[in-house]
Amino acid sequence: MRLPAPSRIAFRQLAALSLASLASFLGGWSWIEGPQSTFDTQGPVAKSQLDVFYTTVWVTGIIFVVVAGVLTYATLKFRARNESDAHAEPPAQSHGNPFIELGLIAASVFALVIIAVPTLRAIWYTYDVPEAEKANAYEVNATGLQWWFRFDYPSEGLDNSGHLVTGNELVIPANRPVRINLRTADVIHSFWVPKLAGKVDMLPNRGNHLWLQADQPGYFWGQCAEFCGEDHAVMRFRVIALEAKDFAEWVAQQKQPARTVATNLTAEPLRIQPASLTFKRNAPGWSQEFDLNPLENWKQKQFPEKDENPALIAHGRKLFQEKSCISCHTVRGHEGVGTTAPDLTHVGARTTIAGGLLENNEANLRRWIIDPNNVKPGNKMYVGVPLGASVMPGYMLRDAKTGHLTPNIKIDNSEGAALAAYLLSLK
Amino acid sequence: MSHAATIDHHHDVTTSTGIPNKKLFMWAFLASDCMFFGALISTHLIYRLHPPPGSPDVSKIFSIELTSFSTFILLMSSLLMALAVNSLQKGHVRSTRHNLLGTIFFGLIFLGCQVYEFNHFVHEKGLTLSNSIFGSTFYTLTGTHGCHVAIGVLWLVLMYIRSFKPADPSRSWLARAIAHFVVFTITTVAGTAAVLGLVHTIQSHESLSVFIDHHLLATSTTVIGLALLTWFGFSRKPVDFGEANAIDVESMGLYWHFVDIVWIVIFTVVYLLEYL
Amino acid sequence: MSLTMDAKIATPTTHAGHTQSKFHTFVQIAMVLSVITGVEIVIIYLPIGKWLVVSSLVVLSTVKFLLVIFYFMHLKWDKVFCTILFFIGLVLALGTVAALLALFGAEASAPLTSQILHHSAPVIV
Amino acid sequence: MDTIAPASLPTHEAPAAEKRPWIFTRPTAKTGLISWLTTVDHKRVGLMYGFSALFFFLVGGFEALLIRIQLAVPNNTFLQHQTYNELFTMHATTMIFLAVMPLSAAFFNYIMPLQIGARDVAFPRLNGFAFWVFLAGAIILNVGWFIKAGSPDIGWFGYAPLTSKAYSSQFAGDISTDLWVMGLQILGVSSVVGSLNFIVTIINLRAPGMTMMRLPVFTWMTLITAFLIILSFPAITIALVELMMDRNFDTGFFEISKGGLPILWQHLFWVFGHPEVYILILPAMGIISEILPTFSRKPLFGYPIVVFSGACIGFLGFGVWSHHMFTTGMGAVATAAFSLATMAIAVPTGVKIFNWIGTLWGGHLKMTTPMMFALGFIWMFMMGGFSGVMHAAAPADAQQQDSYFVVAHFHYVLIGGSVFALLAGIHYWFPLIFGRTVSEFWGKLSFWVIFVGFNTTFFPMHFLGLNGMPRRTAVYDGNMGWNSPNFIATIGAFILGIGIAIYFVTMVYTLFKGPKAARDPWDGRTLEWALPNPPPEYNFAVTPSVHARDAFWYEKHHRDEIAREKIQHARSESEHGGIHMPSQSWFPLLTAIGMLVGSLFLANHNYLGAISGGGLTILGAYLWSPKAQAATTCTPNLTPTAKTPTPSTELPLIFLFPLSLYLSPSSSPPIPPTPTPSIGIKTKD
Ligand code: HEA
Ligand code: HEA
Ligand code: HEC
Ligand code: CUA
Ligand SMILES: [Cu+2]
Repeated sequence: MRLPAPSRIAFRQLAALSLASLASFLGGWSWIEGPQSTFDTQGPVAKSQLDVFYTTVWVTGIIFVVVAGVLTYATLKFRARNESDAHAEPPAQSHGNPFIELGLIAASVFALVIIAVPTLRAIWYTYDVPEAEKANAYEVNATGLQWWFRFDYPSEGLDNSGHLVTGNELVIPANRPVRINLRTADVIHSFWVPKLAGKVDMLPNRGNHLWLQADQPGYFWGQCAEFCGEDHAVMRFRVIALEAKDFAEWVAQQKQPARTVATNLTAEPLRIQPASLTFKRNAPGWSQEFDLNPLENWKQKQFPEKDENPALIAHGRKLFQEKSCISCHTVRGHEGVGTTAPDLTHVGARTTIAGGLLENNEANLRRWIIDPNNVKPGNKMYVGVPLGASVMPGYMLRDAKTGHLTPNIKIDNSEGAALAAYLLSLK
Repeated sequence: MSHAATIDHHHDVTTSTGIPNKKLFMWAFLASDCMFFGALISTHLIYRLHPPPGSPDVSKIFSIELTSFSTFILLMSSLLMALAVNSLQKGHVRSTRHNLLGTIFFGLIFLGCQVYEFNHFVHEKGLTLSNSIFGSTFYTLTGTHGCHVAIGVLWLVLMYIRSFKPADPSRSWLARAIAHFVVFTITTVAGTAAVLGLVHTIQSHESLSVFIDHHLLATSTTVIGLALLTWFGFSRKPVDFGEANAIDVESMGLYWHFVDIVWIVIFTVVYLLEYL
Repeated sequence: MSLTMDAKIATPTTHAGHTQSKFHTFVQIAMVLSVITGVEIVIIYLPIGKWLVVSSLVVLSTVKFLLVIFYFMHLKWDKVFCTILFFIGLVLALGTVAALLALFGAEASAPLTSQILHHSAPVIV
Repeated sequence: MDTIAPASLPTHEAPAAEKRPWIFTRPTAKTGLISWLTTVDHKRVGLMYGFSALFFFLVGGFEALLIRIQLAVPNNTFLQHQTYNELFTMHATTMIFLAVMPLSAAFFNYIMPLQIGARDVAFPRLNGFAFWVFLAGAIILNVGWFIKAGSPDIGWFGYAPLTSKAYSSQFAGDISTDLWVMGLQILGVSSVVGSLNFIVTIINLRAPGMTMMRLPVFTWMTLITAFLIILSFPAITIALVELMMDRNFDTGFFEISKGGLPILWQHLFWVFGHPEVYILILPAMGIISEILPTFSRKPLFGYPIVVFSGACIGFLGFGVWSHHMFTTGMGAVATAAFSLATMAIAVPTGVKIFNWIGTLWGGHLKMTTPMMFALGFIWMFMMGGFSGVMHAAAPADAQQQDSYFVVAHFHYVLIGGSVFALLAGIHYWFPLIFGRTVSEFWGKLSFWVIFVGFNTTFFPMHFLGLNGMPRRTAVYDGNMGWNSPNFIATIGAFILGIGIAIYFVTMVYTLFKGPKAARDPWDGRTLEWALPNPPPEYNFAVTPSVHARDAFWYEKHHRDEIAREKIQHARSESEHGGIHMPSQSWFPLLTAIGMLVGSLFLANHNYLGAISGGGLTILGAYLWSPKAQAATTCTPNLTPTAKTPTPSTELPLIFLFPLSLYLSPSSSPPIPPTPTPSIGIKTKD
């Protein structure tokens, strides 16, 4: 290397430049800090799981450095440097060394013991609510359905009958262990809120459970983590943890029957301007504004919208019956009676619809109600919910023999707007 | 006439271990079959451990007499199988054939019992493949075992026919072998029908003429078939079957005995434990 | 190559020790097997402790099992390797069955719908 | 080597041919399509396995690329959910059952008998049968792409009850899941039959002096893999039988409404599934254990313990299956037990890694392409193994299970492990099998592109998983922090694809145009290198006798002793009638066709058709069995200038079905004289 050739310099600059841009590219979106990060733990269960993970990373990392170091050294040191070297006399034909081998086995066992001890401790800790806290634990049931979650609160009885039921958004008290009974109505699903706890599956004919605790109030992303058919990818949900006081308020509000917006029913329903909604399938269902402060946004949702249109809402309520939405959905206090679909009594107070896929706003609701299949292909509202041997028809009727679909419910743009207004009013 | 019993049946010099290839193959296969039945039996036991609501009362369904009888039959067939191998290892082709026939006979009886049992359970006890999990696991487990027995019987029959292959290579024997096999099958089917008919006739106290009326075809086919089989069996020509084939019969025997020991396990685990 | 129909053994072979008596051995084994089967059937009706019945059933069927494989299937006279080969499969299968039953016997595995069979409990132990 | 004068061998006549009706005349074609369809030669069967496996590897890779395109950006609409689900199901099924397993089987078939000094496997027809059955299974699995029902879309482990009629059949004729069930079932038959054959071959057909503790490590791993196959496949066979019963006969094994327990499927599947992953890696480890000593030019470090650790991995592999089920709520005790058992497997696996490094230590490493792949294997497999240990810690796994962390783990062990080793093996044995030398430049280039592409694809997936991205999701939202790793992974996949393309283009070019390879080009240590390349039909003109672990290395260093021995062997062998080779047969193919027809009908719930397919199978098996003992005798060509038709020159004809009938007789050019072995053999007495 006599003089630094220009090309070499250019190469160095290029390398430096590309490294820098790579770093900014990678660093710009942190790789471990998403809404479902398992590193950003928000509760003791996730935390203890992360601790075990770090132990494994450290132990295997150190072994890796040592073994890879020796491997690199051996490769470099003993490699034939040129052709004649490659054909030289073969080296000594040695066959092994039992002491080295036994020593390495012992070392491996030792390394595994270091991993095993915290592992065992965490297995028992994460399995169930610690004895001392059992009495304090809050119990809810979570049921997986293709492709949404139903949550019910066995301890929050309702006046007339049954207990509180919601869908896709699980509201829990913060700072208190929550024991979740996991059930499924059809195939296997899995309940996973990475920031709060690792997943546990919802298996048919089996009573699983999981416990978690949110150390602070917060808004958490969760997702079904077991392949459950066509829409597994978009079977999502949220967990909202609230201060004890807020939680009690929320429960009280939820126990109320659906809210009715007073109107003069004889008045003509307003003419609705059918906004043209061109749907790009699977366009993002979220907005950046929402993400900035999700918990605050959730709280806003609990109050009625400012620009409510009572006539439109009443029209929507009528359509809700006429279009047979009621056969699957329940709006407690209003008309619905169905139990095979998410309870809509307070759907307006939720931040998401369609299994956590879309942000709950007028445009998205309309989009979903008019053309659910375009939002979530193959969903059961569109093709109907299986009920034992028969099927509760949805937007389409399916021919059992050929699988052919014929339309059953049709919602046009203005009907969609009315239904959306009605559902949004259900706070 | 060559000297018989000159082959060392426990050491084959052409292989590295001295174990004949076919025997080794069969033992490895049986090791695999252990896992096969292990998985089936596990399934059955797991559902016995956790019977879903509405499971039938099993001890009311089973009939210990019949099962004990078929267990005994299978054990005897195993004995004959062992004797068949033993004879052939000594070069006694004819007694090998007799033992093979006996094994086939007992195997068929076992299968008959199973068919009867299934039939009885379905029609009298209302236990079907699909109306309870117990039905599913029970029929699948015992049915799979039955399939093994049926395959064994088929193999035995083919081996029996194989024992008539003429030593003279210029004589084509394939057509004869196929004919032999067809006659064997038809005779078996007809014979079963005839015997069932006879049993039915006796049970319903009808006269023999009624039996002949109804089952003339089956009976006469059986008689003709038996005659033909005897004729097939009376070949005095030298055959290309002898001590050297002992290994073929022995590997077949290993399979047959394995089917027997699987039944020993099923008998205890599936049947007897239900009576506790 | 034996082309004979019914050659009687003339020459005792080098390993003749057992060939002579095998016929009787086999018949005796078959008798023992039948007797054990009979005993098994009687045992289940005896008014003794359940665990005793179960363990004797297990022992008796194991004996039957071993008799068949060692005598009828010639393991006694064959190369040990055959025994090893078969036992690899057998042991793994037994281990798997035992592990599965233990797993399903555990409390965490009780199905929601189960009506646990009280009398099959000893099976898992 | 084969320098014995032909005169020293007495000649003998072939025995009088048996008279038989014309349909039963034995096919005798040595070239052309018929010779391939009726072949029982382990080398040809091996080649057919290899070529089909590589074809399916490309298909599986193509499916992977479609997956990666879909995931390149959030909320992509390139694929529909349903299609995506079909793709990952078929990608995994194809890669595991139709690419990696049969590619291993190709090496078992081709190399293993050569390594133990055998002329063929113990049951040559069964071997041909295993291949045709494999092909039948592959066809059944892939039929779905061409019918209305579509391909299976249930994930490669097909968890019940998603596979039940209620959830996987959109309409009456939706047989996609049935095809999956029957396809796997048939592949199971193929694998078990093939493995039984290998077990008998290795145990019984070793050349004199080839004791078990002298077996080449690849042969050892073949043996252990074969055991794993025969002992683990029954579990999935039963699971599939039960599923088939549920779907076809309304039984209730996994039927929830009847009280069935879907968790049982998981247990039965993983009782098979975990040994299966070792079925995928042990042959790879065997290949690595051949390549490293050859190019380090010294024996494998700690041979006995490497062999023993392989057996140990195989055995322990049967006791850890529930580590795939840590999230199913098994209870703390069971979770803990399986967690510890799984960790224990790291010990024997580590032993292998350490011994490979020990083999390098003090050697003279020749950095050839196979060696690069082998070293790459150690690195990548180690990383995959470490993420495996992270899974084994059950509480940590609660966050990792069914996330992209698992996807990263298993691609590191499957590609960085199995695939790297298989690519190394192809390159390593190419001169032997096809008699041509692969370019080192293009080989090394492909290695580096593959290596870089592979890590670019799969390393980011660790972060995706830990950042909460679940697997098997066709779409993801853009606000989750998963965008850039996914994008990088997609770019990586294409780099990887280019690398693989370079690799295979090089191979195809070499197959036709590559320079002729010298005999024993790598200075090999095991018996297969004693053969001319490509090896003649009967492999060894004279059965070798073995005196040491690296048999051929020993031969090369004790020439006189071996030459004397060979003459002796040749004489005694020809006194016993020369070389007996099994004769070709149509019946393995016929039997396999029967199974294909039967299972297609069964998948269609057409029982009459199924029974007739079964009948065809039985007929095929029956017709084939009386001929099993038959054999043809052939006289070895002991002069090095022999004109042996070689597989390499006519194999491509298989793809030109009708043409080949006309072309084949003249299509095998004479093989030029094999040069005397040269490189690196030091005669030292
Ligand atoms: C070639 C295939 C292969 C191999 C070899 C392995 C090897 C291992 N695997 Fe992997 N695994 C798969 C293929 C494979 N796996 C597949 C396909 C899946 C997913 C299936 C699916 O869900 O689709 C899976 C999933 C999987 C899971 C389930 C994850 C989940 O779904 O939650 C687990 C859990 O324990 C696991 C563990 C291990 C372990 C501990 C090893 C060990 O054998 C690794 C041992 C190796 C080392 C540890 C490295 C070298 C050792 C040393 C240098 C010694 C010193 C080291 C220590 C002491 C730590 N694997
Ligand atoms: C041996 C097994 C094996 C191999 C080799 C591979 C190879 C690859 N795999 Fe695969 N993979 C699995 C086994 C394997 N995989 C399994 C078991 C699963 C789990 C499935 C499930 O969840 O059920 C899985 C799942 C899986 C996923 C997750 C899907 C999901 O969960 O949603 C992804 C995503 O990136 C992926 C990617 C890849 C890529 C990019 C390769 C690349 O290495 C591929 C490289 C090869 C090529 C790129 C081919 C080159 C060919 C050409 C360039 C020509 C092509 C043209 C024509 C055919 C005309 N795989
Ligand atoms: C066949 C039964 C059925 C009918 C009829 C039906 N739905 Fe639904 N609905 C569902 C199911 C199932 C879901 C959950 C879909 C999913 O997320 O995968 C759902 C979801 C919804 C949601 C989102 C709820 C949430 O919390 O995520 C809204 C809003 C809704 N439906 C409104 C309607 C309206 C308005 C109508 C009438 C025009 C209607 N549905 C008719 C079954 C039905
Ligand atoms: Cu529910 Cu995935
Ligand atoms: Cu595993």
